[in-house]
Amino acid sequence: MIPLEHWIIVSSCLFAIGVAGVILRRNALVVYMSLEMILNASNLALVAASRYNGNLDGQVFAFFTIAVAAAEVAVGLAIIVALFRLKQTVQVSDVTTLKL
Amino acid sequence: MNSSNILHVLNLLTPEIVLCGLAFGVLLLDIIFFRSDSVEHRHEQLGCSVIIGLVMVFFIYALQYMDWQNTFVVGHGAFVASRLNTLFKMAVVGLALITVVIGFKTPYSTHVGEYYGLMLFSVLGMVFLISSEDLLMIFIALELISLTLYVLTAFQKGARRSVEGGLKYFIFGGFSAAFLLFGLSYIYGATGHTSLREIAGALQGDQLAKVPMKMLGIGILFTLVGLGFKIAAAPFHLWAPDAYEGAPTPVAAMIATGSKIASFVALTKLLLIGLPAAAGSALSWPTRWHSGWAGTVAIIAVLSMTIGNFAAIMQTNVKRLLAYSSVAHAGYILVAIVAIQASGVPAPSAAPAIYFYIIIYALTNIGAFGVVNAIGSKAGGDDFEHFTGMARRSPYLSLLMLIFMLSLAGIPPLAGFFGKFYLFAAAVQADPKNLGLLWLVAYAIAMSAVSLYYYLKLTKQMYVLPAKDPRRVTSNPAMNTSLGLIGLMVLLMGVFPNKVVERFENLNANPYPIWEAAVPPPPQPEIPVPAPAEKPAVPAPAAPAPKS
Amino acid sequence: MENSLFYFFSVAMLSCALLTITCKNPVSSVIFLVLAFFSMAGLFVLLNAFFLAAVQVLVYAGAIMVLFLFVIMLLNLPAEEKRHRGWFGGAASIFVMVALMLELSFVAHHEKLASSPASPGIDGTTEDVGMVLFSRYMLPFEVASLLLLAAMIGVIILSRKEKK
Amino acid sequence: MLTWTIWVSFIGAGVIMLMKPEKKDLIRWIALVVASVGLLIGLFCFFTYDLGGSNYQFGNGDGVAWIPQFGIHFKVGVDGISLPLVLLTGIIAFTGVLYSWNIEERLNEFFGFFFVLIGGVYGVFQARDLFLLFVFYEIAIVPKYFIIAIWGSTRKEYGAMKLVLYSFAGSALVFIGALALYYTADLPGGKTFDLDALASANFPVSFQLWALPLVFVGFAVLAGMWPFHTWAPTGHVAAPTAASMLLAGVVMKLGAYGCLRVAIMLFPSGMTANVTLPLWFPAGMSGLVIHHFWSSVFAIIATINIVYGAMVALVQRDFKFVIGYSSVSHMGFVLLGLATLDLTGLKGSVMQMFSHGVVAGLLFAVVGRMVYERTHTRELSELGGLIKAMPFVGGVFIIGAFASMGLPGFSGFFAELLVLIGTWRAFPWLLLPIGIGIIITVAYTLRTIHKAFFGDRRNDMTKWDHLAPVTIQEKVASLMLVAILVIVGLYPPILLNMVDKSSDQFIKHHVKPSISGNLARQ
Repeated sequence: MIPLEHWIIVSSCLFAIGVAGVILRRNALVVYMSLEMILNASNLALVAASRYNGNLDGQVFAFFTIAVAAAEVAVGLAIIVALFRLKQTVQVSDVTTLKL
Repeated sequence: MNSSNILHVLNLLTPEIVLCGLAFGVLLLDIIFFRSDSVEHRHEQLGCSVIIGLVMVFFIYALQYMDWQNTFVVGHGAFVASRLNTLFKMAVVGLALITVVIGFKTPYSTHVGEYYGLMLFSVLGMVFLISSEDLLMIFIALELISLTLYVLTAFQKGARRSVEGGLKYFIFGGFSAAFLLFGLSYIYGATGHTSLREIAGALQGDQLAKVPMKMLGIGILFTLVGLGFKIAAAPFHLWAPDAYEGAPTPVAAMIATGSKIASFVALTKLLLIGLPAAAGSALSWPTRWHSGWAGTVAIIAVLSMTIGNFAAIMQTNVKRLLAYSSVAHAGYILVAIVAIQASGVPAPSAAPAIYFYIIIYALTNIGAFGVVNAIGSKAGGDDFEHFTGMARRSPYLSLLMLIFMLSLAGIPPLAGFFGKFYLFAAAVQADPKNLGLLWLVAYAIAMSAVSLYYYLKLTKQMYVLPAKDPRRVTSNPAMNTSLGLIGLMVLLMGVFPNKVVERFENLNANPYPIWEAAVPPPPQPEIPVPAPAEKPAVPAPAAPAPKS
Repeated sequence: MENSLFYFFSVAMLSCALLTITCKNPVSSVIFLVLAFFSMAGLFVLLNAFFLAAVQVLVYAGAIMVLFLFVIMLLNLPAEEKRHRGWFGGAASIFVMVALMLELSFVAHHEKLASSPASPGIDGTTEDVGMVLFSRYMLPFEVASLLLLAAMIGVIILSRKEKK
Repeated sequence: MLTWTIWVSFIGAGVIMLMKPEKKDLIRWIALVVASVGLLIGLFCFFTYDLGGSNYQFGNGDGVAWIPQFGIHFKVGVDGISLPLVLLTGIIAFTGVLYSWNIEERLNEFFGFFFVLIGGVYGVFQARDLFLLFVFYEIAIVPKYFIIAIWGSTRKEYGAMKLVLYSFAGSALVFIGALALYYTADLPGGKTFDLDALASANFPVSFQLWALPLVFVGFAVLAGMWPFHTWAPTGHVAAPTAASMLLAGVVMKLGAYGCLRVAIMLFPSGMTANVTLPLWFPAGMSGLVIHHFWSSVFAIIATINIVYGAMVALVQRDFKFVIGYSSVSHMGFVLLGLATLDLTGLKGSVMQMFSHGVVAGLLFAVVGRMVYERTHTRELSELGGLIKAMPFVGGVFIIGAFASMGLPGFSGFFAELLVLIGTWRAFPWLLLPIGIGIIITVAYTLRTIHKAFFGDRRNDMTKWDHLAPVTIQEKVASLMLVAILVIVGLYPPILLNMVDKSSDQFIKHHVKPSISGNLARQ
């Protein structure tokens, strides 16, 4: 049997990779993908915890997360499309009208 | 769930259902009847219907508020109907109403129906967030608010600022949501529950030993980061100035007020109901500092007050100024959140003080945004230079802005002063014998002395400098009236705060019976939980080192 | 068998994730992410979450990633991305990644976490998940539908071309 | 009834603010009526104060519950210490309106802010609840900014902002102290902000030792205490005449009054307790014990105020700066009197507050209104010979300057004498530097009179030939202030009787019981 610890470690590694992606990449699309990775890391932790806690709450939570992630990605991509129409770029660092 | 049960749940949810129907109605009305009208016309007609609908919802909430003596719990805390929650929902709906009024004559887009529809969906999200005591529901409601606000921020598709503000808001918001979710998954992993009361139960007494505290600590930390983004606390505030500046002003007002109220209520509930056992202590560093969320929140509070106030000094755009000032105000509120559980037992005034302050804060800010919208749309922008000499061009709006700024700075007799006094008094009250939190309160008071500088800088533009453009600036009567009412309320709540305070203290302290699964009060409750409405009955002991 | 599958899927998922964030071409990033999500579905199966595994493949790998590909194609993005961050950004992100991994793994390792699934083991079949979903989580389910609707409206508004 | 001074001012401010700025004369007359109502009520109460009666009069007994959750009451009343200051506020408000008769620009806003400030000041002097006092104190802060920044001169925005930020920072210190003492006070009647109840709380000495300087310094910032005095000269110089009169005449007294009414009344032991400084000494000695630590510290600082203010005033080139620094110097006497914790010193301090309020009002009026508005310069080197062109102004200024020097026959003499006697009893070693300070005061006063009004014969006197004549409003106001100076100077008991009574009560009830040492000898 695989102990819960291993699942959590895998999930945290995926989380760390996602966070690194958000910091590293300037392409908004890849940033989104990294965000998806973080959400998936949480899903994995939820489902594993659900199995080891003996209730289904975590799985249902993960199910909702997937739904939310889908909605979020759609909105994010729409914003990118709108931005691209204006500026012909998807680089986060090109968003310079506003000061950071 | 039997049928009478479902009917009762529907009864509880009436205002939310009406609100939902209103959103659909606005969308359909626009598509079916007004498609061919001019934008202004559609804006007026739909705006009026939204206002009427929101007033209706407001009154349903008011009826519920007067009617209820009990707290009803639906679905293990997914929806908790209590008087306190209803009060906040009234506040949120009222703020939405004002938002619609202040944006009334300034259409930002040709998609009028969708504009109002999304706004109403956002309000729905806030309403559900306020009444949720369940991690899952908190997450979904937060996302509903965020997604609609991302879209609304980028709603002026032709304007670069708007879309870029939207993108920045989205990326930071998405990142924060991911953090929040990761934190929630750890909290669930550590305790095995999603309902806040069940989590609190899992952390009580001898149960505590079974909980992996380090994992819980990580979960709480990441959750705080996620919610910190939502309430724009430093260092998670970077999106706020851009989103405020880029978004259409009514949307910025909504981000700054309604969504703030809802997020603060959620944060307070999460920490107060779900995790009081993991509070630790932030008293008199370093001797009485125990690790727990109290210490983390204290650090976030200090950072927010410092960064918010000092960055605000440098701003030359009114909306950015308001954004940084809201960062600072989040810091003040967090001071009281630290105090909630500072010495192991709940400070009696802390939660009411937080509630009072966020209401005051939201009211003042929506007023300020209203003035910014009224002046900005006529003067051509919302930089400081557009406000120069406004006292001559528009004495009424300038006077209101003066009131709002001084209230934010905490000058009596305006509401902001008493709000701050209440917050800080509550924080000191957490450990009255040793004045353990006085260090934090003293810092907050010092920072609020700094804040007067930039609020006065803005009013200087309006009152002291001469106008370059002598033409008068006027706004429509509806806007004038509603802004005037807000100004009056800010004044009255500062001069006579006792009634409001009394109400909050009662709502917070009086343990209304809680009825699981929503049964009408007289018959037997299914699972009566012996806890008071807003805090656990048994003061949980301070947790030993919940996180590394 | 179970152990080796776990390690296989985990390693596959993590390496695909790493490749996703390091690839210069967004299209290959998407492909690697799809692979990562497939491995994730495998992990879900190992956790007896059959329904979720299916949803993961259908929604994530099927819908969301296609949406990504679609947008990339629509915008006709260039393959090469300018690296504005330079070595400092790279070092910072690697540092953050390693620190997070170590910290979180350290915490997980030092907790006395369950070594085997709770008994009776629960199965995430469609029926079981459905039962919980439509009783206890009824209301969140309804709110989620509102969320999807709102997102849909927003997406239509934002991405459609305006008539001038 | 005295409370009406507050309400009339606030209502007046609202009414004037809402009027059309074009109706200038109407606004002026309404402002004069509002100010004179305050003055008349003050005068009436002043002359009907019952010397044999209870200490606090014209109040509302135990007050009305305002925010009962925090034990906050609307509790007002005046004793023989605050009543003269209420009267002083009325006098300065009334003459301030008269001296502002020539303001043309945004008149409604000017008097609006002016009366908000006045109302706040009245409130502070009458409040008997710490929270209420603090509220009024802060209400008085913000209008100053606008009055100075809009209608002022010479670096007005800088001066205004500096003034407001200093006062606000001071009030922040008070705020911290107030919260701390509120929760530390262990009273049988529960938590309260009632000053009389708090005064009986017997705070632990260790608490008093750090809370006292917090609150005292917080208030003393507004009293111009060195080294936090720098707002005062710049603020006074930048302010329009009525505002500098108010600032020097009344607002600085707010700070001193706060020190007395809050800091000393609540924390007397903090003033007198001994402090052991942990200095390094040869074996056998634990540290340096300083008796009456904070009392001595504040007395020394007050002496610095007196000497430093006078020295800086001596070298100023700007007429208004001279008066500004002389205010700092004279406020030193007020603080010194407070720091002695001696009955005579306390009486002198209160007398000095009143007397300096009138004197400073008069001098700023002469410099800001009567001289500067006509000559458009304040450089002492460019003035000179004004006595010929404006004999009335010169005469008034000379009388005011003599009063400020402390010549017998004027109110300042008696006040400073009392402070000096108090100091002789408490800190005799301070008399030498104070004596030097008084000599410098004489020097700079004479120098200023000479340079501005007599001056160098070589100067071209003809440039003053076409100055506008002194208006009737200016004459009335100046004569009124001069009359007060002389009356109080020739017949001090008119003021001293009530001051004496209440100071005696103050020492007896608040200071003496908690003093172990022998500082308070009466």
